[in-house]
Amino acid sequence: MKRIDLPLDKVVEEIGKFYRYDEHHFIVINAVDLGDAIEVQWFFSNYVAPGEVTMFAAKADASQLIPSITRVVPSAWVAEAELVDLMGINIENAKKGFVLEEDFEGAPLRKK
Amino acid sequence: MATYYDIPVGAQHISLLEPLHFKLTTENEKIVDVEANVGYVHRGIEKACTTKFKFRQVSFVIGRICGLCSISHTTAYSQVAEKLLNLEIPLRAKYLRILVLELDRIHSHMLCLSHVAENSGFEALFMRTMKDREISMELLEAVCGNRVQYDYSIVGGVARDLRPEVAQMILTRLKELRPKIDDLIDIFQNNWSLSLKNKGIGAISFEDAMRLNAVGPLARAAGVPVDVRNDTEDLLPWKQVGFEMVLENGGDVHARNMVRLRELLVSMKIIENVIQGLPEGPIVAETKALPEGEAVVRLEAPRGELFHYAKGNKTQYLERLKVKAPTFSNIPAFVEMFKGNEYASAPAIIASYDPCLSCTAR
Amino acid sequence: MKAFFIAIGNLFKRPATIQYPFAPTYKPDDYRGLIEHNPDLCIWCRRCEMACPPGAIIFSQAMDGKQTYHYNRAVCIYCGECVRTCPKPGAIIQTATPATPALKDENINNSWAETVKMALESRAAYMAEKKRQAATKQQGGDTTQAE
Amino acid sequence: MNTTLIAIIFVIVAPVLGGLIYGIERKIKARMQQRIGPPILQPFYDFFKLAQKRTFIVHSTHAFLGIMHFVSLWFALAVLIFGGDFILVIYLHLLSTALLIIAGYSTRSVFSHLGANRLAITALAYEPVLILIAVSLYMVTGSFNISSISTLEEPLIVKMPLAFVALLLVLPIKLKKSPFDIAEAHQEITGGAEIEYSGIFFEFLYTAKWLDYIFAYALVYLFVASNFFLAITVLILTFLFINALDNSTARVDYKQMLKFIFWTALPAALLNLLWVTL
Amino acid sequence: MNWLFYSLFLFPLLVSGLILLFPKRINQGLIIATALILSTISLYLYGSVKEAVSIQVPELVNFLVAGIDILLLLYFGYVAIKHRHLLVGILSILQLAGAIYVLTIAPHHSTAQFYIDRLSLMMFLLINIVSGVIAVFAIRYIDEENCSEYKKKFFLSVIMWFIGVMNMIVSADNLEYFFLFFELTTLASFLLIGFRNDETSVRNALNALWMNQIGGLAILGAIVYAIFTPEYEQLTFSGLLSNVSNTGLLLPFALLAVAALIKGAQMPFSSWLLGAMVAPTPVSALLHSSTMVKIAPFVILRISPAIKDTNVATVIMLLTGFVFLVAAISALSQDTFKRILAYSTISLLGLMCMLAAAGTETAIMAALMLVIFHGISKCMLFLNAGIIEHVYHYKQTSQMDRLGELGPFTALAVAIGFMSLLLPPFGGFIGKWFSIESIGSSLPTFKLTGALIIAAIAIGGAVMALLYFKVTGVLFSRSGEQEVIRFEKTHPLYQSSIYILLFLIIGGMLALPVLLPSFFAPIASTITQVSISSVFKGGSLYINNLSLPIIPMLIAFLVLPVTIILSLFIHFKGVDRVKEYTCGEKVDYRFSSLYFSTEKAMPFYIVVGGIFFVALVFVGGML
Amino acid sequence: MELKLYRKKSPWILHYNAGSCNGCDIEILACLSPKYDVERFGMINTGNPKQSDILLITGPVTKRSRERLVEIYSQMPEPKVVICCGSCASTGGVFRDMYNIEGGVDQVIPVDVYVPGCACRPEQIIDGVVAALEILEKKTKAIEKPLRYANEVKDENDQINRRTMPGTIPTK
Ligand code: SF4
Ligand code: SF4
Ligand code: SF4
Ligand code: SF4
Ligand code: SF4
Ligand code: SF4
Ligand code: SF4
Ligand code: SF4
Repeated sequence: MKRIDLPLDKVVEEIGKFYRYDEHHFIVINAVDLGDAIEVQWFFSNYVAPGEVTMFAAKADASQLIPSITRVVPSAWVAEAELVDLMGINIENAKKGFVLEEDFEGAPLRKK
Repeated sequence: MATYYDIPVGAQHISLLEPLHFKLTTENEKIVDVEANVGYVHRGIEKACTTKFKFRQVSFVIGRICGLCSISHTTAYSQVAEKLLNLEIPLRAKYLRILVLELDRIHSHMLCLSHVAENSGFEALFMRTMKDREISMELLEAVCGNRVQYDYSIVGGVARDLRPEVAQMILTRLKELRPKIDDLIDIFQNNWSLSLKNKGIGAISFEDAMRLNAVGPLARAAGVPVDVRNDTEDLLPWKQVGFEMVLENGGDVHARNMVRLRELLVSMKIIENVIQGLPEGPIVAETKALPEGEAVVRLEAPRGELFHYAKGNKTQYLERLKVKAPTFSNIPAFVEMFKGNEYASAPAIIASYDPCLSCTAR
Repeated sequence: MKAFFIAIGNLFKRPATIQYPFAPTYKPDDYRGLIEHNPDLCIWCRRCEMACPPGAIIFSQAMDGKQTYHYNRAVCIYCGECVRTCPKPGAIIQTATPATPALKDENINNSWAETVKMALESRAAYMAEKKRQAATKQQGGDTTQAE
Repeated sequence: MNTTLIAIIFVIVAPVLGGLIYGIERKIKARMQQRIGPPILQPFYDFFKLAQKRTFIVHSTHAFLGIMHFVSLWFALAVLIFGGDFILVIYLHLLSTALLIIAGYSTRSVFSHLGANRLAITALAYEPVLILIAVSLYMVTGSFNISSISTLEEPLIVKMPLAFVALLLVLPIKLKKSPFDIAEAHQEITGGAEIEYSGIFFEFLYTAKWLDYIFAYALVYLFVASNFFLAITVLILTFLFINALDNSTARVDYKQMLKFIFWTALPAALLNLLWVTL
Repeated sequence: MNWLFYSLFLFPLLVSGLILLFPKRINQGLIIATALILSTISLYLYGSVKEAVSIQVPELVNFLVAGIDILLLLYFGYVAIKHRHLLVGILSILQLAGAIYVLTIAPHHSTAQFYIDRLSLMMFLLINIVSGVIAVFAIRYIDEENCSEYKKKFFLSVIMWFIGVMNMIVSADNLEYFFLFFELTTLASFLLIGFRNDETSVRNALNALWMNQIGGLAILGAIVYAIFTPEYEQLTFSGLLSNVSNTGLLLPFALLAVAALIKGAQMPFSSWLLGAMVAPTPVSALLHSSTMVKIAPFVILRISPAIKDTNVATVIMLLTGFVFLVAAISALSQDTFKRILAYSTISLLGLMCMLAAAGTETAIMAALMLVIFHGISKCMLFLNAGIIEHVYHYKQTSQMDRLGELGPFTALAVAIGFMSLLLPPFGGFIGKWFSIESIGSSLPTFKLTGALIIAAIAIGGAVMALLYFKVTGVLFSRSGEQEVIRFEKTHPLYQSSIYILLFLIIGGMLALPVLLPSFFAPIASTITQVSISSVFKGGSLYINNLSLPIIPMLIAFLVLPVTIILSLFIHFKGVDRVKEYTCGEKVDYRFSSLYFSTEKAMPFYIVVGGIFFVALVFVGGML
Repeated sequence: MELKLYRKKSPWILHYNAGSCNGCDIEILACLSPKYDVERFGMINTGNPKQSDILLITGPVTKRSRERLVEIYSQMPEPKVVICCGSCASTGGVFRDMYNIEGGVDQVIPVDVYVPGCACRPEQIIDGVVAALEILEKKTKAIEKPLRYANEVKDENDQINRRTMPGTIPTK
């Protein structure tokens, strides 16, 4: 697994530069609650070099608006919608209610 | 003068095994819009795996994400945990994992095929496929001690060894299965009404499958060569046991059926190779270490790429476990697939795509 | 239309149905069925309880320290982990018998919650009792020492 | 007088007979799928069970129309058995379907509506074929009366083989059998127009299905009426044909069905009509 | 006696003039009175006139007719200039030239100009009673319309005047007169369609104008041909008919049929009738039910003895059979309520013309039945459409799914109306049934045509039934139920007109066993000149050698309307109500009615229809 | 009345997945397959609550499923029996007290038969159905109320950690 750390505002740009749909396969977006911040991780695998997984990671505040990569990776909306629910973070254009009821309080995967 | 019907499919609908809800907007039974709602199966397993269960227990819980490819989940989890523990498992365990994974693929594919048949309105074929599938169920039961939840992979290896008489039984029963599968291939390919219902239905192009990052049989039916078994040699020796990728083009229900059917043959071959080349040795590797760091694992579940991410912090409890299901990746492609098809084909499309919610929503 | 003739042909074949429940079905000898506990062999280490993912095993403790094993077949997921972790072979085994259905009267869900509560309380009570005893003993010790 | 008595008895026992056919059919179907299947009397068990369910309806209009569906179907069957005017029989049958269709529409249930839509479409598919067969019958016997068949020396099937083929092709539609069971289509619309019925009210639809069996096989019988042994053989063969077809095909969608019927059964019936005319 | 006929012709014209002068309050009474008077006269006439009557009008009238003719055609020319419509212009000029030519060369025998037989009397009944109801309805309807007082009066006046013209056209014998009346109806349709005077209205009005002008030209052609054929002495229908047997010349009939079929909006010329939808609803009611379009079956019925068993009849049957089928399918594809009605009119007109062209006794009877019952039912449907539009503000069927709860009476009336058109046991259905049995029974004569037509009727009939379900289904959809259904109250004029029509429909159905032998059979026998034996025996009606189990049929099918109506009122007690099954979800789902899209097939229909029309003229000329 | 006998002979089933892992669902499906063929007992999978007698539920009832479950249950006409298939439907099983589940079907609707097993074998399901048929025969048309959780923990502070106290339902 290759890890690339990025500042949050660079994410879309970098992924845009990196992602070719005939070369890379978008896997999923993940987030980890580190306690003081949330680390958002974008995973890609590679058709050309099989077995290689690239992870873009960026730290974000819980309240911060996280840019959506749906513009460059059209299939990413599902992953984003899920994260919004489970992690309780804000992602551009992603709506709540994908897996949890809309009136669910809090975010289950957060530490507090 | 649009006259639209909004047809609800799910949460409870006979053509669905799982609770998911589609709102299909149709015009003269032609689907023009789809709205999918999937969160019915969300139980909160990811959270529980980091707070309630110790990392060794997790392999049993994670299997309960899904009954259909519980083995894929437990294997993927075990692998990721082993990575965190820096543990190399014995080769025999690897082979046994492949054995169960492939047996499971057979049962899963056949279930899916029978479901497609049923949802296309072909009850007899459903029955037939289900009948033939029982062979794989019996084999799995013999190997793992349970028909559905195998709990076979555990952190460090596999839970039980393969008894020689079971190995023999597998070989004989598979021989029995092969002609049945050939028959099924014939029916799926040549039946007039089934091809009316399946050919050209729910098609997705190569381009779209690529663009929307489809995985699994769905992608392979559209000609996209994605199969994790092809990519990862480090964790399980796929190539050694004779894995071949199956590709079709057309991307429709029929192509997906064909991919599945031909993969059955490949799986059977793999199983035979595994049993013949099964190395001797222990089946578990013991360690006292605690998980640390982060790791990812990809594994080809019957429905496509399964992805586990885990992060450990040197305690009994993991810091984070993320499971990405094949269906999850396929949802964008799926929504596209419906449009322009008859409502009558919708159940067959759903079945052929095999929405796996239990691990999509977890 | 091969399927057509297959359908007709099937009329003359024996059905594939097994006659369950009137006839037994195939089940491997090492089927993962009900968990059985053998109090004679058990060393009451409670490892099985700790290992059990859903918490289908719990031990209650009487005031004399004697533990009782409780098990709920409808909570158990038949994973066999308890057997694997048990340090004493044979103390807990997995039989090949599948569980029988439970009826409403058995109140299998809610009664288990009560059992668990009872067990935990009894253990807490025992612990408290032991602590108290220890304390009194200590106290006693103290007093003796003081004496 | 004697024949009338027989006809009356036959009409009265028709549902029972239909239930039996249905039972046998379920058994045969199970055997074709290599299962044991339910007991032959299963439909009657279902019948008695349904009678004791708590009654639920969506609204009275809907429930009432369901009952009338059964009644009018029985009536249509009676006219058929008594040898009435064929066109009358066809329209009476359409009428009973119409009641079910309106019942289907009368609820605000999507599946019920879809089922009613599809019922209407299936009616569109088989109705013209039956009418053409009726007209051919007229050409052969000189009367639209079904009873006139008895005056024929040789069975009708000799005169109208193509019409018989057309009938065989539309029978699966009427009996809601694969590949044309679109009106019921469990996996799509979970039973269609009958979905909102339950308990005793569903009973009427359930038994109406039995009547449909008698109706369909009576139509087949018309073609072979004059020769008893031929009749039995053809009926059994038809039964087997329909069931084997049911068990070897997937359900097509309604457009494919219409296309298929309009390009096969309808021309066949038309050709037969021309053949008996010219 | 003749003065009664004159009063039928002229009284409406007089009233139409008076309406313009009188204030609104008086008009209301006037129209109701006129409607009553006209209906009474037509009823009386039907009862008393047994033999055909020929009326010769004073010479002076001939000149009057010629004068009006020219003026009218000049007016069309003016319209063309005003709206810059080239086609109308050209056709006007052609017509004018033709008309003048005819007037100059036509031999003027002193023949009867009017000929009134049972057919005309029947048409009188239809026109006066049904149109009377429409006129009464229109009083209220136009009152709710948003336009000037004068226009409202004008509207009512045109309706009355139209009734007068219709009365004349069905009794015209002289072809020149027929031509004039034909053109006058064209004018009436032009004025009424263009009534709202907005862009679409004007466009559709012009459209109607030029199409009908082609019909006028066809009549002129027929006249000219007849003039140049020495065998035809008289330019009258009766003259043509009595001479056809020894000449075998069919072109004039083919041309007349063309004119008729255009008025009957058969396929390539269907758009004018559809365009008529823009006018206030009573206009549609008028055009579709009792007047205008009924000219088509009327003319074909008139000429049917001449064309019977000829190729002309074959072509007409094929054409109309085709139209019956495709118009029914097109109706299914519509969502606008009035368009559904319009297409079903076209379709049923096709059926009527087909039966008229077939010309066998039973077929003619079927055609007559359809003419009458279609008139009544369609009228009621259109009036209901008007009510739905004005009171409930719905235009699309798919929106009407609450109508059953808001206006149960209207919904019921629509349901019955449709049923009476398409389904047993109403006249419309019996007509269709008759048609199958009659064509079927004369298959040996019609052979291939017959078989094709039977197929067309069979499929078309099923499609029509589908149409019925489509509409009724929406009307019947309801979610809950009230203990008692209360009918809504609409304006008394609305209600009374609907009640009258409902009475006619149901009465007609119940009286069918009487009407068939004693009303339709004599009329049919006057047309075919063959005496029709119709006897009742054991519940079956034997017409010549065709037996129809009419009584069992009626009794059997009474179940349907009774059931459907009853189903609305029935209330099961002691039974629990439950929600509809929606897969466990609790959301409301949209649904409406089904339709097939035939947009793409429309050009094909038009082309095929056009080919048939050309073939019709061609075949007529061949012989 | 002897008619009650026939209830036993014609149980029509409805299957609902209330958030299970599919394991038990596919076993239910297997019951319909030729090998087990429950149609022998007259069972039909109707897919329509209004015509069903037996409700087969799998899964621990997730929050989102709950409403739907109650809805289809209430659309089934009495007499009806509810069978929950699998450990997780019976008690929540391994999912007991995860945050998004209700902890067993009987917390939501009344349950008559619990079929343990993870996954329950088709044989166990058949046993369960056989047991259910006995109950079905005795049932009346009375409407039943669900068991609410007997000793539900009311107070947030009362909640003992799951690791020390398995089987507690967290407060809602
Ligand atoms: S696959 Fe068939 S039997 Fe299973 S739930 Fe669907 S429709 Fe029912
Ligand atoms: S869709 Fe696929 S995973 Fe879901 S229930 Fe059906 S077979 Fe199982
Ligand atoms: S991919 Fe489907 S079958 Fe596999 S674990 Fe996930 S839900 Fe189950
Ligand atoms: S850790 Fe093991 S030995 Fe120690 S008290 Fe706990 S169970 Fe007993
Ligand atoms: S088998 Fe698994 S679930 Fe059952 S008691 Fe043992 S550890 Fe617990
Ligand atoms: S782990 Fe074994 S020895 Fe220890 S308490 Fe459990 S059964 Fe007894
Ligand atoms: S739809 Fe198919 S599966 Fe369902 S009842 Fe009808 S025939 Fe059987
Ligand atoms: S009991 Fe086990 S196998 Fe069955 S649904 Fe629940 S978790 Fe899955």
